[in-house]
Amino acid sequence: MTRRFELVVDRIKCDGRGLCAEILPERIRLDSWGYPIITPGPIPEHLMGLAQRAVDDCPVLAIALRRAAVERRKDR
Amino acid sequence: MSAPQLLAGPDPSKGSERFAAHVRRLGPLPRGGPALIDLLVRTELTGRGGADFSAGLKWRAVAAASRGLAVVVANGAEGEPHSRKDRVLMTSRPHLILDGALLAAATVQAKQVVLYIGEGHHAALRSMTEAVAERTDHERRLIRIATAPARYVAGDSSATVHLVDGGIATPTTTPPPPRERGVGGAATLVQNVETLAHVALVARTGTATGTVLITVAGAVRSPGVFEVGVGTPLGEAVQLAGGPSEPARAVLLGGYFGRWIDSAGAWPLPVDPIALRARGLSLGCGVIGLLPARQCPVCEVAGIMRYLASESSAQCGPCFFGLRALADACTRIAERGTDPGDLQRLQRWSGEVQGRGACKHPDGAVIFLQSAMKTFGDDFAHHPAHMRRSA
Amino acid sequence: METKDTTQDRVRARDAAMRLLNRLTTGAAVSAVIGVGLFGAVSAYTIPGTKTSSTAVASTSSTASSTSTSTSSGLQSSTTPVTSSSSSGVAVSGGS
Amino acid sequence: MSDTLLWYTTRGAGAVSLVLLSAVVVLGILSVLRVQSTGWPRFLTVGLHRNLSLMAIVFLALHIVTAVVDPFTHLGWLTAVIPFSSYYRTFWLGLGTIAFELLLAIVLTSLVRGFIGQYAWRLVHWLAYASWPIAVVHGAGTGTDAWSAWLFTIQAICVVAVLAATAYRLMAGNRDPLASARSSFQTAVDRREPK
Repeated sequence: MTRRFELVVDRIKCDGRGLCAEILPERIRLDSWGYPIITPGPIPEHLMGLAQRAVDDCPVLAIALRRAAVERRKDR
Repeated sequence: MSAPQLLAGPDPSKGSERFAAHVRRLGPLPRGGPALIDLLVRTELTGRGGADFSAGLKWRAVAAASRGLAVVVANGAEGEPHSRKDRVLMTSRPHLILDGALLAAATVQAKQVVLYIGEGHHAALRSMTEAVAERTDHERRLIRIATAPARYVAGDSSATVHLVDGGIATPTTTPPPPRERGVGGAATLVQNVETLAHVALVARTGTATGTVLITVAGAVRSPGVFEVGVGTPLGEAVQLAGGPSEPARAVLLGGYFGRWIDSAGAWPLPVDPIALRARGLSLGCGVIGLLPARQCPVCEVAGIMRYLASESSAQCGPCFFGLRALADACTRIAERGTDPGDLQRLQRWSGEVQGRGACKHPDGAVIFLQSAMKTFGDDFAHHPAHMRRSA
Repeated sequence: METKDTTQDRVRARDAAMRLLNRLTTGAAVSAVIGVGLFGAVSAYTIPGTKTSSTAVASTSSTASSTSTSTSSGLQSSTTPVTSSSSSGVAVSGGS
Repeated sequence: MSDTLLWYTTRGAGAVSLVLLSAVVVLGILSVLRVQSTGWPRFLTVGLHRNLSLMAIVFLALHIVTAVVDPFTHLGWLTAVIPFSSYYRTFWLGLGTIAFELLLAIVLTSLVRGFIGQYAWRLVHWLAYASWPIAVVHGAGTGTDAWSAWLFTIQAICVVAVLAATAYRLMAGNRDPLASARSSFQTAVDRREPK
């Protein structure tokens, strides 16, 4: 079993800078007001580098990679 | 219909029951402990604040994380505009609530009990303060009162923790939920005051109370708070309030985070938190609001959406901007008439807002709006331009 | 507005910007290295000042290797303004 | 290696570092202002800000090492660590040491931002507004040729660029679209004792 990760956004910290959606458009798009919408589910292996970059580049540390927990799916 | 339990005894409108009378009527408080948690799980008591979460499971989680440091918050913020039941309970049966809170404290091994009461609820505040003064030294040392700002989100469990901890009643990011990490970092049991009152009775009798408190509001002859048996048909509950004062168009069940039901379909529904959940509905905080047939549902919905938008704590962008955009679109339809573009935007924005706040405020507002658009589909599709005056 | 852009458009824009970032960074690094030589040479050209005496002292005491001897001698000649322009060329190649 | 080469390298690396640091400050301000256009996404500003700051550290290292190794000034390694400890141009070199240490704090905290948290990181990052002017003054005071036309021009361009960016930032105000609504709501539900 490989470790799977998913992206989670801290909605209060997020102030809609939009870097994450620019860096990882494959999994993140912006809503009508500029705040990120994350495609649910684990990040595929080939996108992990960019996902990590999106996390590192967030100016307000509002997005993080968390170990994907299948049983914790209900709280997004 | 089963007899009243919480409001049994002296007339609730005659003020709060004193401690001596309370003990004489119900007997001493049994001890809390793990057995009580099992009892709560068995009797399927659910939280009466609106989320319908199992009380027993919540207590179990807090007890497991407590290590003797947990905090119990009795939530009497009651920020829901039409709800009155928490206030009625606090002003008439304060010792029932204190019993439940103290049982919770003993069961989850808490070091503190906080009574969290809306700062505008003066009678409730006075009643609870007096009730605490009647208790033993030990109990008084355990209990403190905190007042909640009169805002909609102040009753959110993370907001109660934030106020008790940091003095500001805004919701905070979850997870972790308060039951894992709340006041001062300790596991915190945030429980609605009505739920705690039920616990006080369940612990004494060993059986479910089988009742819920409801607030019947809107187009009824004598609106107010009533205690009804679980499973009572909604139509019968409305009769307790004197029945509809004029023909009703629809019922809003569960307050502003609730759902609209066409009145014809509403009357047979059982007032039962679990049964309603199974139908995709929710009793929520127990508000049953009747919309009269002569009133325009679209304008009503637009007004409530504006209120909910203004009650966003402006912490999460999708909630603040999304609810504003939704409220504005509703208001445009209400004032200038239906525009297909606005209807489409309502659908798209609802999807973009849902699930994207730190608390459930945006979700509740979207649930409300979507049920309105379903129940009043024709009204939204063919709304004339008639609400020129802006409210 | 934004919704018109497909994911693929945005992926392409991202990749182009990433390439631009790499090019700009590399460009900055190369310019910075050249800049060290250039500014060093310019300062050598403009103000020999008090350094004339110190170079004489240093050249006797320094443990210069055979390869750098030629460099240092080339620079030492820069104490006279006329040859400083050629010495800057040495400094650049030495720096990069 | 000749000390003369060292001496010129020190100055060359110093001037380059100033240019890099100024660019880093300007880019940092532009990123706060959310500057973007088609072909210039916001992450480009942030990425360049980070890359150039790391590059500036490298050239500052070159600047410091060549200065310390230079036998003429007899600086010694302690000078690079303890401000105002050198006999040679005590004050101006001391400023350089301070500027570098502040910068080191800014860069190191940025590398571990995830661990120390946003609040602490931001607090330290404000030091950029101290580090950069100190570095400029250090350059103006230490460089023997500070007021030669060349170096003066470089310094002037840097100062103008950073001042312009700073002024722009001050005028633009807070670019978080939620800021004012958030603070007014928080005021409404703030029940802290001292008020």
